[in-house]
Amino acid sequence: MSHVIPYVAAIHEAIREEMDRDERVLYFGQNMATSPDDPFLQAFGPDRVRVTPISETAEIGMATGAAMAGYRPVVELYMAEFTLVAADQVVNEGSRFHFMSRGAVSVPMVMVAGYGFTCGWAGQHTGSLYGMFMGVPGLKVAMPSTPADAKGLMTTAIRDDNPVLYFHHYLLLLTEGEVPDGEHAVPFGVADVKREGSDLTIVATGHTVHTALAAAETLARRGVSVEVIDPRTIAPLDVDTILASVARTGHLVLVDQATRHASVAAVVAAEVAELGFSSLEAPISMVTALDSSIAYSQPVEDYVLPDEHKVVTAVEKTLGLAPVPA
Amino acid sequence: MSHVIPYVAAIHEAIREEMDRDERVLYFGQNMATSPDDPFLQAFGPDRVRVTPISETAEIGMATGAAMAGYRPVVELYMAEFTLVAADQVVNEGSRFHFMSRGAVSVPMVMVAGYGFTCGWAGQHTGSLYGMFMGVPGLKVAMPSTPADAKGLMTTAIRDDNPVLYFHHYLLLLTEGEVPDGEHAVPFGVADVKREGSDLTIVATGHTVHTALAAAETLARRGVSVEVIDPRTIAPLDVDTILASVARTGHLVLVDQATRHASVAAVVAAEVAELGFSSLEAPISMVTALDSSIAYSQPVEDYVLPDEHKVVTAVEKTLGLAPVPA
Amino acid sequence: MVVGETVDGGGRDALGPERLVWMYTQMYRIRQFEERVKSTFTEHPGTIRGHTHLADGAEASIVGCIATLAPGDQVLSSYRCHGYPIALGSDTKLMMAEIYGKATGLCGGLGGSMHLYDPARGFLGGSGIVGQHLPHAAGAAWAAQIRRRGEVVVCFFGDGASKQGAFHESLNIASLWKLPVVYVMENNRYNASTRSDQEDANAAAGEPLSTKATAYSMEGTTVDGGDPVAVHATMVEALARARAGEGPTLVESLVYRLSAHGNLIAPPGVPLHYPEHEAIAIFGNRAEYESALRGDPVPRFRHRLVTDGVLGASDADALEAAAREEIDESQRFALDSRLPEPDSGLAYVYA
Amino acid sequence: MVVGETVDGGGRDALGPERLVWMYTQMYRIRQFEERVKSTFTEHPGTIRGHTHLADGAEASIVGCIATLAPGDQVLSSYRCHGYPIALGSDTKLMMAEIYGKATGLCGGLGGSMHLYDPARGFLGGSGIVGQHLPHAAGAAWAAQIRRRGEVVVCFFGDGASKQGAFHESLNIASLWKLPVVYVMENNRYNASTRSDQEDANAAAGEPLSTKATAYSMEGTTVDGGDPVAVHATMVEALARARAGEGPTLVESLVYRLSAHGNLIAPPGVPLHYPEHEAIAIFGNRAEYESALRGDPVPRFRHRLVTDGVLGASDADALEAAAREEIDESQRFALDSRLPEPDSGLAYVYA
Ligand SMILES: Cc1ncc(C[n+]2csc(CCOP(=O)(O)OP(=O)(O)O)c2C)c(N)n1
Ligand SMILES: Cc1ncc(C[n+]2csc(CCOP(=O)(O)OP(=O)(O)O)c2C)c(N)n1
Ligand SMILES: [Mg+2]
Ligand SMILES: [Mg+2]
Repeated sequence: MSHVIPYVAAIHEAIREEMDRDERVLYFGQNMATSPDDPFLQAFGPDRVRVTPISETAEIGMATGAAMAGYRPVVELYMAEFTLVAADQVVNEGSRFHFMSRGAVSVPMVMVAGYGFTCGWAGQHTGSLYGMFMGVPGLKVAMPSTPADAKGLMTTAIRDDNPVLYFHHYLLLLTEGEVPDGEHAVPFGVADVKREGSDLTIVATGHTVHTALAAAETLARRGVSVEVIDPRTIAPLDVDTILASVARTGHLVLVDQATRHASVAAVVAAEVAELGFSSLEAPISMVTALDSSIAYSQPVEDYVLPDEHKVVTAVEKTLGLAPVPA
Repeated sequence: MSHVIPYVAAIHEAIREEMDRDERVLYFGQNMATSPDDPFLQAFGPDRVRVTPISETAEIGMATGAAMAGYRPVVELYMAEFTLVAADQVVNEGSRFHFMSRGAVSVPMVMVAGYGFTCGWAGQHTGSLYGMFMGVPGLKVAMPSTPADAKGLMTTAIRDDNPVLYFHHYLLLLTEGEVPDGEHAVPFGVADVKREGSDLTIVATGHTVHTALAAAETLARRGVSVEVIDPRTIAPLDVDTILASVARTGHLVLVDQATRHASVAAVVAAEVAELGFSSLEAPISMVTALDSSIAYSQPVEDYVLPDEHKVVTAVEKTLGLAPVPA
Repeated sequence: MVVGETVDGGGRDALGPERLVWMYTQMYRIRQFEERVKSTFTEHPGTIRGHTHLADGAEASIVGCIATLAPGDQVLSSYRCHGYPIALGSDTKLMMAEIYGKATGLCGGLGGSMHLYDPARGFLGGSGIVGQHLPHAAGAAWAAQIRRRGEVVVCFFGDGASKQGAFHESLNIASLWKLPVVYVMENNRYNASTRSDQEDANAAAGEPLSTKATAYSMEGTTVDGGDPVAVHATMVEALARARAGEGPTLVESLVYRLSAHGNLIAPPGVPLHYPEHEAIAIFGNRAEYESALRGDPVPRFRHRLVTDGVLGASDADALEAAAREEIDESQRFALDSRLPEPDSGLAYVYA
Repeated sequence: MVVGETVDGGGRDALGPERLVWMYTQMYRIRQFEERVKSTFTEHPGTIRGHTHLADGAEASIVGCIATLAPGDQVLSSYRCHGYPIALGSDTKLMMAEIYGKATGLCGGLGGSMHLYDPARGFLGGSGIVGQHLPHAAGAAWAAQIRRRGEVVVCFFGDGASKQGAFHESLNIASLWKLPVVYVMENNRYNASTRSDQEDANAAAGEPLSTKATAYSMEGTTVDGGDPVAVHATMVEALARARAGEGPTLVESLVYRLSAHGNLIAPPGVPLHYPEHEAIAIFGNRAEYESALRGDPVPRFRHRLVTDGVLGASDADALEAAAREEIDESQRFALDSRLPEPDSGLAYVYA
């Protein structure tokens, strides 16, 4: 059985259920639980649910410290960029401690942040920064594209014994979808085939999964069968599922909201160029954001972002199809 | 004519010459110029040369502000990791301002940091983090591998009208090399072919350029001709020179001190998998650090890093050669 | 064009009747502008995107500060940045066009509400990441110190921003280096929907936030930000200290924002608008909000000028009408302007 | 094993003769350990890699603090982290082996000198990035607050670290939330080769660095870190306040490090060693250094205990000899141990 809820509600459902299940789970961050009738505060009390000042370094660092001392904190950071003022705490503290202590300490914590709010938030709030964090040993990175994955990946993130960066997508917050009833945990490092197909593989993350699915639908009407894979976690990255798909389709298009050289697309392309080279019948094609900050004004914002048309064009080119006139 | 100096002296030579040439150039950072007989302080005085507290956010931010107000600051940051406590200032402030202001302001500044100090500095000081910064629009990233490039890239960095992250390599500091006399500027976005070859192309950066050259030398003795390319700046990245080389050799090995998914190697592999696919006669091979923090103890440190043997093995595999018994 | 060349604060002049009327005019213009931005959400839905933050309630503080500036001085602020450039003389047509995302905007539609720039008038921009512009101000002040022309940098930020590490690092260096900078904390008692006493140890202990200056062996003072003359007097002292090389000041200016933190945050499709102020929406404290409304600094200052005989009621009406007309015109200009070319950003990624 | 279960500070006991001798013993052990680390550079070149930082000169402060702790309490520190675990009861054999990069080391050679961990004894580790462990301490203190067992976290850091934003953010929250944490700033007057007055606005103004506590409406105090009894008394008060839920304290402990900041920094091939102290090497101020040497807290405390009749001279000699033997043995253990297996790190990347 399942229920239909928005992506944002799915995130909260997982946090709430894990807090119910395990009293070591803490939840805190800015501009939350400021009024006594906040539902989390009411359910779990001020020991476990707290509002913080605008102090990301302290917030993430405190999650690290509380984790070392036996708790399982979830720190709400809002926009992905806000992690940048505390990037050392994200990549160079908690993620190293288990290693440096040869396992004497561990740091189970979840950092929740949203990204890619491309609807007029302009240069400093719209970034797709996940690529920066995907190659950090000791750190895991989840990027759900559906309400079900949003819930299931959060559940797993909270139960994981390592620091996890959980990136939700701002444009997906209100998207509704089915979420399985009861306990729902999506394993890390297991990609999901969001649509099966035989002619070409698309790998996409977050919001661009939907762009890819739309393109696949359009192409299906022309008889082109596209498989769409969502890695769901980019660290660990499920390369095997991608390789297996490319082994069947022989063609790969990557879609990514990040700029080309900051993208998951580039990393996937590299893996396939090394491990799946013999399967490839055509060049890999990357549909990413253009190398630009994101502008405030809509036409300029749109111009640099991947969209369905760009994906369709890339698929046509990769398969050597004649473009359909617009 | 040229002179032979260590890499670190080449960096300072460039800063000194640019400060001589242009009085808007400032130089500051931690633990420098603390005593009155510091040579920079003596040459340029306390207006332009200053020691700062351990405040990277303020240091980089002040460079940004001074740049917007008409100066050309060079901020000395020591280890690359120290930029992490101020990553917002590196990637989300100065690098956006020219864009967001539609050119009304510009931010000519150089952030100098060293990386990859893999000689017992352990988990938090040995990182190869450059990959994090290579896909940030508005930001340029230089990574010299020789004293000549160290000088020439610093000269160009100071003259550039954008924020530049200048990453020197800690293990190269005392390496001596020829540096052209007089003004010496190395253009950004122009890769250097450090060794010509016809059988296979290696792209490497920083310290691994020397690993690649050593491997090329070893392989040359076996009649294998390897071309070694150093991009010198990873943003902008000179993809054309790499593609041209691969078009001749048909084979590509990438060497990188970073972990696989944080590497320049992955980005280069992706570019070639898209733009140079038809030239490739074999899978691209990446020789990177293993997915681990860097340990303190030497055998564990060595184990995860790329070395000559790993590069030779990758070349052999790529060319389908029988390995030579060790 | 030298940065700050045309700053128009008139700061070297005494605060005679003419300057007082100038101040009221700027306050009124800012308010008109802000109200027009706000009403755009209902009157022209979809025109403004993303997040806007209004200065309504802070006009007295803004103008009291800017009125102390002189050519060559510079200003930096957070994302709540509409008021400063207006007082500095920026063209409200270009500003409104920017907020409407038009090609004719101050930044060609690339910046938007949070990122206005007008360096010729000394406005070095609004940064969207809390606290991160405080070091920029220190850097600009270092430049001013080296130039030795007696120029000063004024940096506006919120009470919430003083909990960011960048605040601490910047104020220490500013004091240590005796930089010509004045840090103006606009304490509006809220960081979005968090009350100061929920996030600030000084506020929780009932102490003013200017106490923080002690940690930097720096001058710190708290002023009624609803009174432009009091703000002006405080700033005159702070600027004199800065210009004389005696170092920075932390000025805590007590204000109250009269709108919510910003417009609703939502993905495309959901109509954006300004919700009720957090005092009401979150804390159910209507009394606090209404008392702030009664203290609204704009009518309060008009009343004072009229009562003191500095400004005749009909002159006040006339200048208000002129301001309204200006903003009408700005809005018309913004509405009529075209959107930028899709590829117009690419030319500005690198200088 | 619960974190901090076996903390051995004996903090609930009064400071009678036995405890005083215990304190001196720990001070002497730490000093012996540090001297042995230092002499390794000349006697066994190449054995120690990377960067080490010694606590010599700070032993009185370290032991005065640790002696106030009780089981369940926790300690965090910077990279200058050899002294705390020794006082907390960690095995010096395992510590020396770690610094020598051996498989038998406290962290199997994965951590090294800057990153010792012994959570069973309450030592949560040394972080190498300046200031970044201050929030970890606040987080651990939040955990202690929730556990409600009266446990306290003590966080050691340097004077230089107080210029990092993390200091500011952590102290504000610690005070606001009344966290059971004591922040002990070991003010050794230098950040590497920078004097405090060159980088700290309080120091430049001639004010104590504990002044910074004011910014957080927090208790702040300065103590002679060369006197373990004075440090102990200050800490007893601070811990009582913390355990009672009355909030954190900033303790500025005035010390002087007797070695250079750390060993020489150089690429492989260049022999590492300890250069002269920066007072001499950079500032040519031999007098300052020699006066600090004369005040060396280890002989100073011995002299006091002997003079006060708390410790007989021959008992002192005996405990010192025992400590030397312990460290001889630790060094032998470390030298004789093997290096770790090359792939031994991979098992610890993820928990
Ligand atoms: C580093 C960072 N963290 C969080 C935010 C989200 N945010 C934007 S404005 C704001 C409130 C700031 O409050 P204050 O400094 O008092 O300024 P005000 O908005 O009241 O003028 C917050 C938390 C941000 N922009 N940057
Ligand atoms: C964020 C950061 N910046 C710079 C450094 C380099 N660094 C290591 S120790 C040190 C000096 C610290 O001084 P202080 O805090 O007084 O501690 P002390 O070494 O004197 O005990 C510096 C600058 C660092 N490790 N981290
Ligand atoms: Mg506020
Ligand atoms: Mg110190």
